[in-house]
Amino acid sequence: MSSDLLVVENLRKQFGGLKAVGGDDGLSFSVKEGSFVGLIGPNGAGKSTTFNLISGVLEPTAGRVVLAGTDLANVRSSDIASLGLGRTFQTPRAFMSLSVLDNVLVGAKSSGENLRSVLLGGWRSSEPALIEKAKAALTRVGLEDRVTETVSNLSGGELRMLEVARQLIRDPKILLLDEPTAGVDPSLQGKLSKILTDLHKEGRTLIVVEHNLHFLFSIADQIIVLQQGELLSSGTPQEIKTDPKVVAAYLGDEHAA
Amino acid sequence: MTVCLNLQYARGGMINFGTVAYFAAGAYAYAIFTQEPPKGLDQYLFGFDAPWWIGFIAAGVASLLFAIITGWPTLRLRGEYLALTTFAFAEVLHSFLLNERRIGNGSVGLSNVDRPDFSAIGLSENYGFMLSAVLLLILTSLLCRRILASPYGRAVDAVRDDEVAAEAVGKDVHRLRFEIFVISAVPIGFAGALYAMITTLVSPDLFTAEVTFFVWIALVLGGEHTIKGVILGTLALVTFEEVVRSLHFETVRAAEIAASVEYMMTGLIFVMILRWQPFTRFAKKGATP
Amino acid sequence: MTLIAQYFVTGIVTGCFLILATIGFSLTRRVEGFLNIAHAEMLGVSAFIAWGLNTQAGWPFLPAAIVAIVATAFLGLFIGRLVYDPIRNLGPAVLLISSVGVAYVIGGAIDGIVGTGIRSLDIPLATTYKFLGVRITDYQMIVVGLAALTGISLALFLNKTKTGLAIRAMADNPALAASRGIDVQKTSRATWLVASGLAGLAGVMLAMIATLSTDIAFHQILQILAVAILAGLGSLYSVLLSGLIVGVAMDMSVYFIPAGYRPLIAFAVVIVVLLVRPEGLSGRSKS
Amino acid sequence: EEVTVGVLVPLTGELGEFGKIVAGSVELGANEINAVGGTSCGNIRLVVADTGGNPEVGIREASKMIESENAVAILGPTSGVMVALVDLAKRTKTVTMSPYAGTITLNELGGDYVYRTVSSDLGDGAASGLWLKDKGYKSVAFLVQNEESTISPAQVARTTLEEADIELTDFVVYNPGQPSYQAELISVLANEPDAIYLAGGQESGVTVIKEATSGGFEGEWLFTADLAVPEIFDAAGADLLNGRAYVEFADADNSLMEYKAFEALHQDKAGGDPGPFAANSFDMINLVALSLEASGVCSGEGINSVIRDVVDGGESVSSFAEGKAALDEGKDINYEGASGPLVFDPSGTVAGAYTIQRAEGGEWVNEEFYPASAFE
Amino acid sequence: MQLEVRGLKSGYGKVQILHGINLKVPSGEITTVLGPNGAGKSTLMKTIAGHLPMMEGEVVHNGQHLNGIGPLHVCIAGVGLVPQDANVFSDLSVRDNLNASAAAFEGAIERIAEVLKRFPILQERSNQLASTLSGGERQTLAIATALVAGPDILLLDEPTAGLAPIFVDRIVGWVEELAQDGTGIAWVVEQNPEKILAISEDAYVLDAGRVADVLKSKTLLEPGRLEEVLLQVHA
Ligand SMILES: Nc1ncnc2c1ncn2[C@@H]1O[C@H](COP(=O)(O)OP(=O)(O)OP(=O)(O)O)[C@@H](O)[C@H]1O
Ligand SMILES: Nc1ncnc2c1ncn2[C@@H]1O[C@H](COP(=O)(O)OP(=O)(O)OP(=O)(O)O)[C@@H](O)[C@H]1O
Ligand SMILES: [Mg+2]
Ligand SMILES: [Mg+2]
Repeated sequence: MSSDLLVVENLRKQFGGLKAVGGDDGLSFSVKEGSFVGLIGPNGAGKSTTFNLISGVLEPTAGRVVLAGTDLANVRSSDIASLGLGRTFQTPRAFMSLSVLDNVLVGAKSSGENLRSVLLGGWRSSEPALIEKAKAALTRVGLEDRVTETVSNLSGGELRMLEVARQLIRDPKILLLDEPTAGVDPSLQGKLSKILTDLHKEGRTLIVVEHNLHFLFSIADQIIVLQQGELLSSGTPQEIKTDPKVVAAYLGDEHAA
Repeated sequence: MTVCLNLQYARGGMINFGTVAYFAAGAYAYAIFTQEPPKGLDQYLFGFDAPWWIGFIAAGVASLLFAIITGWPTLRLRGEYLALTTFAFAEVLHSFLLNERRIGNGSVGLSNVDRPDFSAIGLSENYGFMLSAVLLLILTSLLCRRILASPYGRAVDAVRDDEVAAEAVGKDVHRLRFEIFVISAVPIGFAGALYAMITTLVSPDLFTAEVTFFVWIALVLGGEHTIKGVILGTLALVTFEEVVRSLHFETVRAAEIAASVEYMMTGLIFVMILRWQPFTRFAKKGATP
Repeated sequence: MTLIAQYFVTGIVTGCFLILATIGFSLTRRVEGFLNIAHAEMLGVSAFIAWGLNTQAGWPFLPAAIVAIVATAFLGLFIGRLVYDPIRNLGPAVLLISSVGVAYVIGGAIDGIVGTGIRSLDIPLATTYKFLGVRITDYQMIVVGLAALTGISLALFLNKTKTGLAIRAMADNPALAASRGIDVQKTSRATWLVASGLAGLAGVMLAMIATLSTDIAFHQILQILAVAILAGLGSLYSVLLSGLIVGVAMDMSVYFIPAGYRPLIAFAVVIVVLLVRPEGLSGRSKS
Repeated sequence: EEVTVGVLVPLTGELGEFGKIVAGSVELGANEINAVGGTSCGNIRLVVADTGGNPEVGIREASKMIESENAVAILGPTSGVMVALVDLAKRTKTVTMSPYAGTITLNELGGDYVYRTVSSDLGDGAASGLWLKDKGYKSVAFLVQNEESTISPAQVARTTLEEADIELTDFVVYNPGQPSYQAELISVLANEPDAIYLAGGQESGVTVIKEATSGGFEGEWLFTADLAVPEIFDAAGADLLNGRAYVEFADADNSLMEYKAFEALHQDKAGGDPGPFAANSFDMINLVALSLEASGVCSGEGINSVIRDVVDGGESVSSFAEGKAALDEGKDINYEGASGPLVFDPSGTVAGAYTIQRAEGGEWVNEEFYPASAFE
Repeated sequence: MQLEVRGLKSGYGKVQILHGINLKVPSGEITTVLGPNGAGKSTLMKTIAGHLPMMEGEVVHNGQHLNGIGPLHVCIAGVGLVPQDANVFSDLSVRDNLNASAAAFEGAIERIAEVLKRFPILQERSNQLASTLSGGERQTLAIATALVAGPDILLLDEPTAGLAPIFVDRIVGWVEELAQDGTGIAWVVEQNPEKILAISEDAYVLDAGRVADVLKSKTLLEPGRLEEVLLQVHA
């Protein structure tokens, strides 16, 4: 039986008086290694904020996050990323002055990133392999035709896929995706769902925030529902679909079936 | 004129965070190290009378140290705030050098700064300095090139574009920014030393915010992104200044009018160049991506 | 003790002058998105117009001041449309350097027209009042009063009027503003008028308290920058606070260390504050 | 045939007013010289450039005058620029001369190729100190602009006062270019000194005078040379100064014949009284012309080799025309300048005389004259 | 009354993206625009709204030509746009966002009140800066700011992206009401296409800057039909 890879304990985040995550008692849940978790909830429920807390972009007001046995308190977000955590953002974030390919390459850990090897030129030998890898990642998300373009030429959906590609090249142990299908067309959604299930099969842990439930319910094996920062429900997709609390707060009537 | 032209040239080659402070730090370090020990009316405390090359190294080290001192606390700042805070540091340094007479002799500055003897290698002074300036420029551009064209440069660009996203893929934003900050200060320090040699004088008056403006202007005139553009911009700026100044006046009244007209012309031409951006276009045309 | 109180009060006055000088600068930064170095020269323009009308044409101070402010406002508008509008999409760095060019042009023009030398307005010497042993002159009180008035009315203007709201919306997202029925051009014009008018006001104050030389206006740009950075670029309400902080810190410092270090203090304060609050006093981050 | 002399002065910026006087005076001298047929090297051609008081610009302009215009001498730099030019002058063997650069740095660096027709700032300081002492003030406050040319004399004056046991209530060094100097004045006013010694530029000076007066200062003033201009009465208001203000500056001995002659010439050709340093400037161009004439070599080197001789030993002459005539006859000459006898010490500096003037009826009138001998 | 686009060509700088688009947005109807990523849907919306210059073609609303009159006048002519991104004033509070957007229009006060009533979340957050809203809250605000102007024609560029199903329902319901009141609506859709297709008349399928197909929306609701159309386009 696999163990808990990510543990969130009594996590709370307040903005001024607003309790965005954790309400009064704090939010707690855990994610097993190799599982595929969907994180859903009404708008403003605190899903993105939870991601930001886990990945170290925001500091929690209280509570803690433990990743693979490491307490992430006071660990910088770049170090958390180095521990094997990958994430995308709800509003896509691209490096605007770089080309599509370079945007993906930034995700890779290149040996040419310390000054010594830059000055000695030692990094050059490993670069071609990385470029191949980056191109493969771009092909996987359907951007193979746009490798050399500057990212400011990409449309909204394309940017989102670019961000996924940047994570793919990093081989993260656990990947957090914030609304990966928003603005992505149905055919690409199919690609995406394939990518995600593949990643899952490779044994990676995934947490996905989505409002596109057709998409999510068909691939996730566990769903966590947040409402106003607190855990409303959790269970398999089937259980969630029929949970009256979830239906009332989130799904609306028509999904109840 | 050639000397000064090339000096500016070298100066313009320093991209990124080029501010007068590191320039001054270099110049002062050079002067202090090569200066004779204080005597008579001098109010400075140090003077090591070292040969010029020690002074030169000291200049690099000094600007490096100053960059470390200023870079460390400003790491948290971004964009304009960072630029303006280094600017603030430059002002502080300026005011400090002006008031603290024990280091650089206050507003008088250190004069009669040592210069290397080029006649030993059979060069006239002007050509000697010109050559050194060009050499420094070439070395610096090569270094910049090498750094910027590597994955390191890619990471630096990424950090500049979006820090949060760069951190999310494991880039140590602090380290990268700090390193690039410090590295880019060193050539500026060297240029400062060179400058001190050429003018044989360092004084707070030489290192005012105007120098920083000058660098910015050169950067923008040439378009910020290519090293080539920067060099072109600087050259254009210097040439332009020289052209405006090359007119000579034989009566006082004419010179007087010219002085104010010159300012206006300079201003007008900036505005016009920026509006139509000829250098950027030229640099882009020639630049290999 | 009174001595310290005196330094404090003088610091407040200095701060209020800085507020007047900076607030228009910050407004331009906020709406037009760049650091307008020529702002300081606009102070000079207004100061010299006031001086010219007052001493050369013999007008009384008040009408001279009003004409100077209005004229400066329109000059600012004119420059804004002529110089900055066409290059707006080239980015803030280009605009900034263009403004240096504009500063040169204005500075050169003032130099050429007015010439070197010292000027001061034909107004009575300041009268000093004493409260609890602390001196303050009537002119200083005017500066403080105007700074307060400007702060309040600008706040009201920006928050309560349609134009004010339009200015803020446009500062934020000009493309969207246009699609929401905001006349971007008109708003931009209003901004230039207001910002330059504020420069004009500060210039008149400058003429009132200082002795004018052609470069005194440009000397102010460093302190304007200090105050603006400290406030958090483009934020307006914090300018009030940051002007006071810089002013008081500078003047109080004279009590403890040699006066020559005053400019150093201004920037030292900036550095210290920024280290604690990287986005300036307003703490608003701009991504 | 012409010989080129560079005039490098501030025409803009704080010292612009003085730069114009200097340049005007040099121009006047050059016209006089050319009117009598010029030097043996030909007529004098002037090239004028503005430094704005900035040493870097100074260096650039000077290099250009020397390299592309073949100037044999550069006249008129202010202190900071002068210091910056020392090395260039010596390297390129070009005589550099200033009529007002009192900076003490030149006391060490000057001499070969570097001269001035004005005495060092230290003399100003000594004269001011002497005056403050003689006037019998019990307490004096110093307000000094943050520049070498104001600080070093102030320090000399301060020493004099300390030796005379006069209370020094404050010694404030301030930065110019501020709208107001209230902060700097607080402690000065609180101490209520008998007099304020104000060594500052015009713009800061006027503001300080007004603010101190409105702040309740009732003592007297001693200013330094920058404020020795008539405009000060307009700008600051004559009633604030009349009977209370004094100014000290290095001055030509205007009882001298030579000065009177210059004054008359100035009245005649330029109109109006000569301003501060006008005589010293007039002397510079004459010295250059006479040296060219005396050495017969049309270069900076030529000037440098004889410049000390033309002011020392030989027939006294007080104009270029006289000197030229004497030289033609093969005599040695001793140029007695409009600003004084002009004898260069080893650092290329002349010993100076100083005047104290008093504000009265909206004018500066003579109060006291300290000849060079007063400081032996 | 309707908006009509004829032979529209446009793009960014010299790069042409749209190669002759014909489109009708009749009043009182919902017209859907679909297509793969990068097909030019947003470009089309931006061009109609006056943010991008037209290279060729014309846009006519109510007999008035909107070519080249700029975004402000397009807005005044009664065509409102909710852009795909950067669609709120992020430094302004929710309330100021609404006020600024309403300033130029009559009857805006009442519409603001109505919007706030429909979406109490905006009322709750009225003093919060728009930049700190959650994704869905921001999207709600964006639609609200376009509506307070009371436009005749509303261009919605993926307005429900990132919205919870329950919010989507509410917005769909609201837009349907608007249509019934006579507003013409062009809706660029990707997520939840079923909900919108169910209430819309025509569906335009865009591909590579061209209209690949115009269909009755209802036909796309047949299972698998939508994927089929889009995949066809992709091939
Ligand atoms: N910086 C901030 N300041 C104040 N409030 C904030 C800030 N960031 C987020 N919030 C508030 O916290 C709440 C949770 O936001 P969050 O972005 O986590 O929601 P979400 O679950 O991701 O919603 P959505 O599905 O709409 O993206 C929201 O109500 C939002 O307004
Ligand atoms: N600013 C720009 N400059 C140049 N090209 C651009 C720009 N914006 C978009 N493009 C290009 O125009 C094409 C159409 O983009 P558009 O944003 O209209 O697509 P879209 O259909 O809205 O896609 P999505 O569903 O992803 O939002 C794309 O190929 C894109 O790369
Ligand atoms: Mg979210
Ligand atoms: Mg789009």
